[in-house]
Amino acid sequence: MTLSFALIALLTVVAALAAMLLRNLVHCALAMVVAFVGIAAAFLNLDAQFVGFAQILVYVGAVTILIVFAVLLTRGGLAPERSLFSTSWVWGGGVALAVFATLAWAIRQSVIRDRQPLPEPDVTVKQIGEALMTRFVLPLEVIGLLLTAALIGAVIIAMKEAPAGGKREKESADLEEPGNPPSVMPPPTPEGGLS
Amino acid sequence: MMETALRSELRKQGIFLTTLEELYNWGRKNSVWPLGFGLACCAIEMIAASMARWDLARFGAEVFRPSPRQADLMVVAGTVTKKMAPQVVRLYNQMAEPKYVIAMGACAISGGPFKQGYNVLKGIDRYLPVDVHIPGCPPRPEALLHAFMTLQQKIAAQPLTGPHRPRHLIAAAPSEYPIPEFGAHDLVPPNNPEIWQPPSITPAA
Amino acid sequence: MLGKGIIKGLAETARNFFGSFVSERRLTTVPYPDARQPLAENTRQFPFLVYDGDDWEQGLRCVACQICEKECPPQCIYIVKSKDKKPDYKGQMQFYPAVFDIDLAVCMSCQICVEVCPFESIKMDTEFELSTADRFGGLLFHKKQLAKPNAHYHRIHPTDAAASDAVLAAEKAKQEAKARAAAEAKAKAAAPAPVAPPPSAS
Amino acid sequence: MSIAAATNGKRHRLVPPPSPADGALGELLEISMGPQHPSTHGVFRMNLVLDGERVVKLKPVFGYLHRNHEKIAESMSYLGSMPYTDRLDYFCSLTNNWAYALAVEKLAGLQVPERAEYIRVITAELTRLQNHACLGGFLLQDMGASGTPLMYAFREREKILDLFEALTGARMMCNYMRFGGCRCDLPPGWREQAQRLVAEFPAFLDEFEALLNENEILMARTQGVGVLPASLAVNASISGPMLRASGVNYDIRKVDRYGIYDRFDFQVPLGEHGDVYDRYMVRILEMRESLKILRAALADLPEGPIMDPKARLRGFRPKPGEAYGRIEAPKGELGFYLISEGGPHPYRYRVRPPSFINLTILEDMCLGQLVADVVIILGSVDIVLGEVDR
Amino acid sequence: MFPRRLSVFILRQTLAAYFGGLGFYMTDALDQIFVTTKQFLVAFLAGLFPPAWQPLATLLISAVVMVAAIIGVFATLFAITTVLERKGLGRMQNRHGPNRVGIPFTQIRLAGFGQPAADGIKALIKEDVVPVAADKVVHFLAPVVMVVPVILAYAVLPVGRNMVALDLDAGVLFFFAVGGAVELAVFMAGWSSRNKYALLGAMRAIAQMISYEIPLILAAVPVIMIARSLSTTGIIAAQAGQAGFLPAWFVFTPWGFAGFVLFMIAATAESNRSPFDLPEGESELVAGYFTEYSGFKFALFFLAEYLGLFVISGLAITLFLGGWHAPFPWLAWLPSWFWFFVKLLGLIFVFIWLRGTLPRLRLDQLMNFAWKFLLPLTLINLLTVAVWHYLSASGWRWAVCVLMVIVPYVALGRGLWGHRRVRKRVYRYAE
Amino acid sequence: MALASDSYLVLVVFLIAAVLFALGPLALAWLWRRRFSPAKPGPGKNAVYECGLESQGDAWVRFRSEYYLYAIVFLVFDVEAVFLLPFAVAFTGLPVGAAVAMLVFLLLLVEGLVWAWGKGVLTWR
Amino acid sequence: METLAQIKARIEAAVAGAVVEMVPNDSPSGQHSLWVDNSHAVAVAQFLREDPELRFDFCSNVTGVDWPETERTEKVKTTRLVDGVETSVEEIRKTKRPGFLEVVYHLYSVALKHGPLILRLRTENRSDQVQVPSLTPVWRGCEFQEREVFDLFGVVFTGHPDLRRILMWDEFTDHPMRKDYVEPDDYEYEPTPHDEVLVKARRSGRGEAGT
Repeated sequence: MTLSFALIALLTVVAALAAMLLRNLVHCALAMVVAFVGIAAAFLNLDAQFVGFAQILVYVGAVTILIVFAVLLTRGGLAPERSLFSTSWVWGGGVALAVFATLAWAIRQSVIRDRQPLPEPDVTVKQIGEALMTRFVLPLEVIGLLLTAALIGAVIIAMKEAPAGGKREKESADLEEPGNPPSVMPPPTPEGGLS
Repeated sequence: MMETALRSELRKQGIFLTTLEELYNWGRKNSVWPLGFGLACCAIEMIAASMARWDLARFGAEVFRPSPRQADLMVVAGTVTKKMAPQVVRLYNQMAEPKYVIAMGACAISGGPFKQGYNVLKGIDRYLPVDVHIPGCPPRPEALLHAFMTLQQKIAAQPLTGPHRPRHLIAAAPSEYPIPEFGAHDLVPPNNPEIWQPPSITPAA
Repeated sequence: MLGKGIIKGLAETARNFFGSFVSERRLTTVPYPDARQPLAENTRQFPFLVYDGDDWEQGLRCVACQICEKECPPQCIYIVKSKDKKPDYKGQMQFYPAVFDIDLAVCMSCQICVEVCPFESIKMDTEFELSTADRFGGLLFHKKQLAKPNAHYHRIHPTDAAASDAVLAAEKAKQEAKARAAAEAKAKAAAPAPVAPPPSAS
Repeated sequence: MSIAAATNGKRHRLVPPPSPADGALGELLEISMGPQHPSTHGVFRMNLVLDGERVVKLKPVFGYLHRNHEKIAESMSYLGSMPYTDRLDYFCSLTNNWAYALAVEKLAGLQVPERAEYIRVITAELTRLQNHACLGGFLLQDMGASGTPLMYAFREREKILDLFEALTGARMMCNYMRFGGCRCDLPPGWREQAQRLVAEFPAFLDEFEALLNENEILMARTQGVGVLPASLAVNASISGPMLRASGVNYDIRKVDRYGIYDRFDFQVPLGEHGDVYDRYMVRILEMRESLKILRAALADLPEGPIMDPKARLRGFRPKPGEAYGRIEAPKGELGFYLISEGGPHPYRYRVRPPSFINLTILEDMCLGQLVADVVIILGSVDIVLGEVDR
Repeated sequence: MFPRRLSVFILRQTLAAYFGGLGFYMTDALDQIFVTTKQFLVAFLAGLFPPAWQPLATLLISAVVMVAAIIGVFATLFAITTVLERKGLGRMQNRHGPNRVGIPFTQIRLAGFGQPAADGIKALIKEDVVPVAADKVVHFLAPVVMVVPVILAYAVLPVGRNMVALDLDAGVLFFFAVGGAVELAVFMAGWSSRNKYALLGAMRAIAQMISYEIPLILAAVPVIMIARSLSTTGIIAAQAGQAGFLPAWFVFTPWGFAGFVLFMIAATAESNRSPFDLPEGESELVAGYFTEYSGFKFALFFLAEYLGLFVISGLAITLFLGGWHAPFPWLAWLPSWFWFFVKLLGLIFVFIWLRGTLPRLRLDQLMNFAWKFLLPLTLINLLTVAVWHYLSASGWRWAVCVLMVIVPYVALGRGLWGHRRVRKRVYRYAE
Repeated sequence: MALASDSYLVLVVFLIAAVLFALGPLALAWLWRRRFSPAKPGPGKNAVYECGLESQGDAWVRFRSEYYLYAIVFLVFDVEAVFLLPFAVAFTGLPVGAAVAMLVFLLLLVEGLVWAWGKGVLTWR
Repeated sequence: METLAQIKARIEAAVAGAVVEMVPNDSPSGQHSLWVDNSHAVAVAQFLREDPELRFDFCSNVTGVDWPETERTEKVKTTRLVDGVETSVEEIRKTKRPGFLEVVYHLYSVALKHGPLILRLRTENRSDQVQVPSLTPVWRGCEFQEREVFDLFGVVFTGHPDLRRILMWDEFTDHPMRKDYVEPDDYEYEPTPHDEVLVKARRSGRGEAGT
C-alpha cells in the first residue's frame, strides 16, 4: 500500500461518508462527486489511464448531473426533517456487512493473492480499442442494446409523468377566476373592413 | 539616531501608502461600471452616451452590469417616482462597496419639472448620498461624460487612510440606507433625516 | 435557412470593422473631451441674463417684470423686485431684480422664459459642463452668475443676438423719437407756458 | 370605497391560459422582471409565473414612472404644458408636440399656415424614422445582439437629432410646435442638410436589413412568436404599427388626413401574421414610406409665415368646450383630450398614450411562451415608460 | 505596404529556410527558446537539491515551471483579450472602444491596454457580497471549481513544438473529462446563490452544456480515427507536411471541414459565447448564474470563461488546424508557438465577430439545434470519415465525401425549421 | 511504469497550482478588506437580488422533469462516446467487420434517439 | 357617419328603455357627445359595436373627469309682468350643481373608418355612489384605462375583471386626479426666499425662517 493509495482511499471514503451523512441533498451530491474523483484517481494510480478519465467523464460529467437534476426534482435539495438514524439503517448496515463479507471471502479465496505481482502491462488506448472491437465485440453490442433500452425506458417513464405539451394547451381555465367559463372570443370582424 | 531611522521608516511606509493609494484610486476611477438601469428620458441620453457618437467605452465604462453586485456606479437617470424610490434605494443597498451615485438630470436632482407632482420624489438625495449632480433636462451626453470625469477626479482625490477617507473605508459609516415604505398618502418617511435636511431658509430681504 | 443570412450579417459587421480604420462614416466617435462636436447655433441649455456695456449690474436688461417667473413651467425662476429704480438702456428709470435666481437643478431648458420676455433680457446659454458635487452651491445660480455680456450672446447665437439688438435699437429709436417729439412739443409749449413736469419714467 | 363588487366581468382573451394545476410537473416559479431589468425599457415590471421557463401568468405592473403629467398640466397654462409633452414619449417629442398642438387648435379653432404644416410633417416623419430605427435596435438588443444593431440605429438617430438641434435647439426635448404654427423658422441650410440625410438613409436601411433581416436566428426567434390576431387587436384598441402588423389597415394619417397628409403619396405596409417579425418588418417598411413623404415634403416646402396671426403666446384662454385631437405617432394613436372652462388652464387634460394601451394584451400574447419570448414581445410592442405611466 | 526592411528580412529568412545554413539553426533556436529556457531553469534549480532527490525535484520543478508559464501566458492573454474584445466590438459598432486607460501614474494612454489592470484592481478591492440566504460554502467554492478544471485542461495543450506540459496517451479524453467539471461549477454557482435568475441561468447552462458536449466529442472522433491517436501531440504529428498545395491539416478535407465547423459551434456553446450565451442572457436573466457574485469571485468566472475559450480554441487548432504547424514550409522559419498563437488569436477574433453580429438563440431552439441538427451531423460525419478511409485517394473520394457532408446539412437545415415555416416574408400594402 | 505515475504527479502539481491560482486573488482581496476596507454586510445589502424588489417565494423550487430526461439521453451518449474513442484510435488497423460492428452499435443508439425524437421528447417545451 | 341625433335615435330604437341625452360642445371642435344612463350602458355599447352601420369597434380613449359640486351665480334676464307690462328684469340666480364623476369614452370605427363618437357615463355623486358599469367586456381596450380612472378618480367600474390600482401603489388611499386632492406636504425646499416657500416651510415647522 503506497502513500498515494492511502491518500486516495482516505479521500474517497471520507467523501463517500459525507455523501451519506450530509443533510442537504445537493451537498451529498457534491460530496459524491469528490468520491467519484477519488475512484478515478485510484484508477490512475493503477495506471489505468483510459478508465480513469472515462470514469471522470461519465461519472463526474454525466452521472452527477443526472443526480443533481434528480435532486432538483425534489424541492431544492432540502432534506426532510427527520432523525438521522432510523430502522432502515440497521437493514442497510446488515446488507453492507454481508456484501463486504462476501467480497472479502472471495478475494481471500482468489488465486490472485498468492501470485507474484506481474509487471504492469502498458495498455494504450489503441490496445483497448483493438480488444474491444475483436474479442469483446459481442459484449459491446450488448451494451449498445442495454443503453438503448435504458434510453427508451427512461423516456417512457418520463413521458408518463409529463404529458405532452399539446394536451395541456387544450385544457383551459382562467387563472384568476377558476370558476370562470371559457373565454369570450371577440366578435367576428369582417375581413373586408380590415384590408 | 533612533529618530531618523524611525522617520525614514515612516517615510518609506508613507511612500508605500501613497503609492498604494494612488494605485487604488487609479484602479477604481478607471473601471467604473455603471448599473444598467434607466428611469426616464435621461436614460436615453445615457444610452446615447454609450453609443458610437460619444462612446463611454473610451473611459472603460461601457460595461453596464445588469446586476447591482457587479456595478460600481448608479446613474440615477430620470425621474424617481415615489413608487420607484424604494426600489432605487434597495438597488443601491445591494451594490457592493465602493459605490457611487450620479444624479443625472433635473428630475433626479430635485424632481425637476415634475416636482409638483404627487408621485414624484423631489430629489434622490433625500434617500441616497449623491456624488455628482448633472443639471439639464436631459443633459447632453457630453454632460454625462463631463460628470463622469468629475467623478473620476473626486475618486482620485480620496485618501486611503485618515479621517477624510471616503465613507466606504470607514467601518462605522453606513453602507446601506433605510428603504422608505409605501404609506397611505406618501412615502414613510418622506426623506432620510440622516443624510438630508431641508436647507435653512432666510426670509426675503 | 442554411446560414446565408448569418453570413450576410457577418459580412456587414466585418465591413464596419475594417471600415472603421479608414472611413469617417464608420467611426463616428467624437472623442470628447479631446475634441468637441460643434454646437448648432440654436442650441439651448440654461437661461442667462444679458447685460449691455461693461458693468453687469448697471447694464442688466431685466426690469423684474416677473413674467418669466410666472410663465416658467417648472417654476425655477425666483425674482425679487427692487425697491428703487435705475435707468435702463433707454435711459428710462426701471425697477431691477434685487434677487434673480434660477435653480438649474429644476430648469427644463424649455426656452419659454425667453419667448415671453418682452425686454430681450433672458436668453439661453450653451454651457453644459456644470456637473458638480454641490447641489445648492453649484446649481443655484444667482444674478451675478447669470449675468453675461451681450458679446457672449453674440458669440453663441449671432443671428438671434443681431435680431434682438435690432429690436432693442428700434425700440430705443422709437423711444427717442417719442422723446424728441415730446421735447419738441414741450419746447413748443414751453415758449408760452410754464415748465411742465418731466414725463414719468414708468 | 369598496371594489368588492367589481370583478365578475369577462374579457376578450386570446388564448385561455394553461392551468398551473395540471400538466406541469415542476413547481411554479414566481419571478419579477423589472422595475430594474435590462430589457424592460425603463421601469416597467412584469410579474411572471413560470413553469420551467414557460410563462403561465403575467401581470404587468405600471406606475414606476407615473409623473403626474395630467395633474400638473391642469394647473399649468396651455403653453406651459407643451414642454411637458416632450417628456411623454421621450423618443418622439415632436409628434407629441403636434398631437397636443392639434388638440388645442381644435379647441380654439386656430388655423396653421401651410409652411408650418410642411415643417410639422417633416419633423414628424423624421421622428418616426429615428423611433423605428431605435426600436429595431432595442428589439435586437433584447434578443441578445450585443448592441451592434442598436449602435447602428443610434448612429443614424444622432444625425436626425443633429437636425432637431439645429432647428429647435434641443436634441430630445424640442418644445417646438405652438398653437397655430411652429416656434421658429428653419435655419439656413437645414433643408439641404435634411435632404442629404433623406438621401443617405436608405443606405442605412439596406445595411440594417443585410445585418438582420435574413438572419436565421432572428427569424426563428421572432416568427410565430407573440401572435396577435386582427380581431382582438381592434377590440383591445391596439394602434399604430402593431395594429397594422396584425393586418388591419388603419393609419390615422390616411383616415383622419390631419395636417396635409393627403398631399403625399405613401403606402401603408400591412403584416399578415401579427407576430413579432411582422411588427419589426412593418416598421422597417414604414421607414421607407416615411422617406417618400420626406422627399416630397422637403421638395415642395413653400415659403410663408409659420404662425397663425390669431394665435397668442401669453394669456391664451380658449372658449369653454372640449376637443379630442389625435395623430399617428410612431407608436400608435396619440390623442389629447382637453376640456376648457374658459380659464388659462385646461380643466381636464388627458393623454391617450398609445404604448400604454398597446400593453393591454401583453399577457395574452405572452402566455405559453418562454421567458426569452416575453422580452422580445415586449420589445416589439415598442413602449416608452414616460408615455405608459405619464 | 510592408516596410522594405521587413520584406527583405522575410525574403532572407525564407531563403534560409530553403537552403539551410545558419538561418535554419537560428530559427530552430528561436522555435525551441522556451523549451531550452525551461530545461536550463529546471536543471539549475534541481541542482540545488541533493542527488537522491533530484529525479523527483526535476519532475516537480519542471511541472511548476510549466504551470507557472501556462498560467502567466494565458492570464496575460485573457487580459489582452478583454481589451481586444471591447475594442473589436467597438470597431464593429463604429466607435473606438477603451482607449484612455494606460499606465498608472503617467499620462500615457497606451491605447487603452491599461484597462484590464484597472479592472483587476477594481475587482480586488470590491466588497464581497454573499446573500444571507445563500449556501455560503458552495457559493465560495463555485468560482474556484470553475477555474480549476479549465487550467487542468491546459496540461495537454501543445502550444508549440515540444511544448506540451503532459503528453498523455488519452489526452483528448482527459480534455473532455475535465471539461465536464465546469458544468458542476456552474450548477454550484447558480444553486447556491438561491436567486431565481441565477438558478434559471444555471439550469439553462447545464442543459446547454450537456447538450453540446456530445456533438463536441463526436466532432473530434473523426480526427482521432484518422490520426490514430488520442494524444494531442500525436494528432498534431499526423497533420505535418503538405497535401498538394494545401497543408495536411484535417480542416482541408470534407469531413475535417464539417467536423471543424461542428466543433466550433459546439465549442461556442460550451464556452457560453454569443449566440449561445443564454446562461447569462442579460436581457432575460439579468446576469445568469453569477448574478449574485461580486468582486473577484465574479472576475474568476470571467477568467474561467475566457481561459476555457482559449483552451477549447487551442483544442480546435490541435484537432483541425494543424496545431503549431506553419501553413506553408516557406513560413516554417517562424517559431511554432508563434503559429499557435496566431491561430488562437484568429479563432478569438471569430468569436468576437460572432458576438458582435448575432442575436441570441432561444432555449428550445438551442436544444433542438444540438439534438436535431448537430448530433445527427456529427454521427453522419463519422460515417463520412469511414468512407474517406476506405476509398482510395481520388477525385471520387472527394466528391462522395463532399456530398455526404452537404446533403445531410441541407436536409437537416431545412427540416430543422421546416414545420415552423420560418422564412423571409413578402409584405402587402394597403391601397 | 514510473513514467506514467510521474505524469500524474505533474497533474497533481497542475491541480494544486490551479487551486492556488483561484484562491490567491481571493486571499489578496480578503487581506485588503481586513486592512483597509471593512466589510459591511447588512440585511438589505445581502438580501437576494430581484430587480430591486424584495424577493417573493423561494428560488429552490421543484424543477421540471425535462431536464432529467435530457440528462439521461446525455448520459447514454456519453457512455457511447467512451466506447467510441478507443474504437476510433484503433480504427485504421481494424478489419471492415469491426467497423460494421461499431456501426451497429451506433445505429442501435441512433435508433433510440430517433425513437425519442419521434416521441417528441427532444422537443423542449 | 350619421349625425349624433340620428345615432341617438337609433340607440333609443334598438335598446329599449335606454336614456340617451346629447351633451353639446360649444368649442370650435364641435365634438358633441352622448350621455348614456348607467343601467343600459353595456347594452348601448354592445349595440354601437355590433350595428353594421355604426360598427364602433375601437374604443380609443377612456378618461375620467371630476366635476365637484359648484355653485354658479349668473345674472339672468327674464321677462316678467310688472304692473301688467312685460319688462325684462335682471335677477341673480344661483344654480347649485351637485358634484359627480364622469367617464368619457371616445369610440372610433376601424372597419368603417369614422368617428369619434363620445359616450359619457356619470356617477351619482362623488362620495358613495361612484359606480358605473365597466365597458371592458365590450371593448378589451378599456381594461387598463378603466383601472387608471379607478385609481386616479375613484370611479368603481362594476363588471371590470381586474379592478386594482394601476399607477399608484396599493397602499395608497387617495384619488389624486380629483380636484379636491391635497398633495402630501413634501414640497421642495427652495433655497431662495419666496413667499410660498416660506409659508410651506413655516407650516411644516421645518426649516423655519432664519434657523
